[in-house]
Amino acid sequence: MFVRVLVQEDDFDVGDELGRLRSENSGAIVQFVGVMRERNEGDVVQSMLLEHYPGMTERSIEAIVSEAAERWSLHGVTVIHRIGELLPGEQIVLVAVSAKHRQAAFAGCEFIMDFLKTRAPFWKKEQLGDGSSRWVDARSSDDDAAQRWQ
Amino acid sequence: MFVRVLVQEDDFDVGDELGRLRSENSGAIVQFVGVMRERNEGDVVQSMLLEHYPGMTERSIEAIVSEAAERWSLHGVTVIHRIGELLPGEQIVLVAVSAKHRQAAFAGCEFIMDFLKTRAPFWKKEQLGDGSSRWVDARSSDDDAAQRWQ
Amino acid sequence: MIRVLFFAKLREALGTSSLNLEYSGDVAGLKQVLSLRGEAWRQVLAQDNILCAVNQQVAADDQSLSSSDEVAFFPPVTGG
Amino acid sequence: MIRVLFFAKLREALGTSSLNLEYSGDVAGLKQVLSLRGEAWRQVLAQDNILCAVNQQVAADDQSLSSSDEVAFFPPVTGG
Repeated sequence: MFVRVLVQEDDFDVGDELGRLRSENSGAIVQFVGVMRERNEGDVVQSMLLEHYPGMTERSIEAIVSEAAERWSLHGVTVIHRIGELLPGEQIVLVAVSAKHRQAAFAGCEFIMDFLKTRAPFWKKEQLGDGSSRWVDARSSDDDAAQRWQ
Repeated sequence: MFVRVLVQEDDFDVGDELGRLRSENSGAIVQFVGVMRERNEGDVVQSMLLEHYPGMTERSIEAIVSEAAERWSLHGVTVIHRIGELLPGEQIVLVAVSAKHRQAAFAGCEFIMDFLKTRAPFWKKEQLGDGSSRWVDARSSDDDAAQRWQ
Repeated sequence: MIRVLFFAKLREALGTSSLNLEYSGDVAGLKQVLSLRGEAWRQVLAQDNILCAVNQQVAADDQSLSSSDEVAFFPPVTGG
Repeated sequence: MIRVLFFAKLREALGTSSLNLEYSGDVAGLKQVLSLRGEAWRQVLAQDNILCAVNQQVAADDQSLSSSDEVAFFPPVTGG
């Protein structure tokens, strides 16, 4: 099975990543791209700083990927999560999954995203338009999303 | 809302298509890419010929897209379906969906794929390794997948 | 005049992709008229899984047809 | 010696990203020891939503620590 997990400051190219997953055996590829929104909780966000726990981040993502790969017989998984400073409209995260059929690819991709949101040690700090900054709070809706896979 | 529906012989570039959907308002983009598999029903497939009903194809896809866009408040949808001769490993179809949050983008993308499979007038004919050819039969699992959205 | 189209497996079995004919009535009646064209036609149009579209919208057997309608017959779809 | 790391909001509130100390016992006991470092420490470590990882695996309060363990405290995660 193909697994590619990267935590990096650099941007990524979804076309290149799709090319790495494409094969004559995988009928379906599902890609999720998370993008930084300009507004959050009603405020204009000028930039975002993404902090993480080096080492644990990669381990936790790999554990989530393994669980998904086994549960849905995935052929390949790529997870790329950016860190450092990000601007509105920029790509934050990619989760790309290949499988024989589409149901497995969709479920695997959504499962990985739900657990990435609730288990991987990343933290976002927003820089607002008025010069202030704030740490983003965890959302209970993300816990609910992860809960439904139990 | 951004809608882009294409039925074409040419291949497509998922990177370009993602770029068209990205915005500072859409936090989530989900892309499904269907790829031609080399094996089907246990046989090696050398090539596939995709026939469609010009006019009705575009209309039926646009109707599916409208339904999904309204149901999940989607920001943008791109559907590109190839026709003509395709080889194993080649891209067949792209469904790309942008929305504020990921749940809507995932559900919208999966909904559009499920109905594309059961409502859009495309037909696949496989050319096998032994020189024979056969029309692909519709799968009841695809009907079941579409049924669950009712 | 209505225009009748056939696709995929049906087109091949009938050796016909389109034809024009004078007809008024519903879809079921049109199938009966077409079935008189020969054994292949009778067999193909008797299949219970063939689909019909009128003016590019899926239609039932009791839909009535008017002049200049475009009617299409085809097997279950297999795209995506 | 165990190594203790702090991330995000906790790191900022404590003005500390890491420290080393001699300790044996469980995670709950380590929190008590760290709480003695001052009022900010007491308040931060008393929050009931702070998470702990031992050697990069999420751990509960009753997990016992051994020498050379890496212990991290951080708020609920917000990546993705």
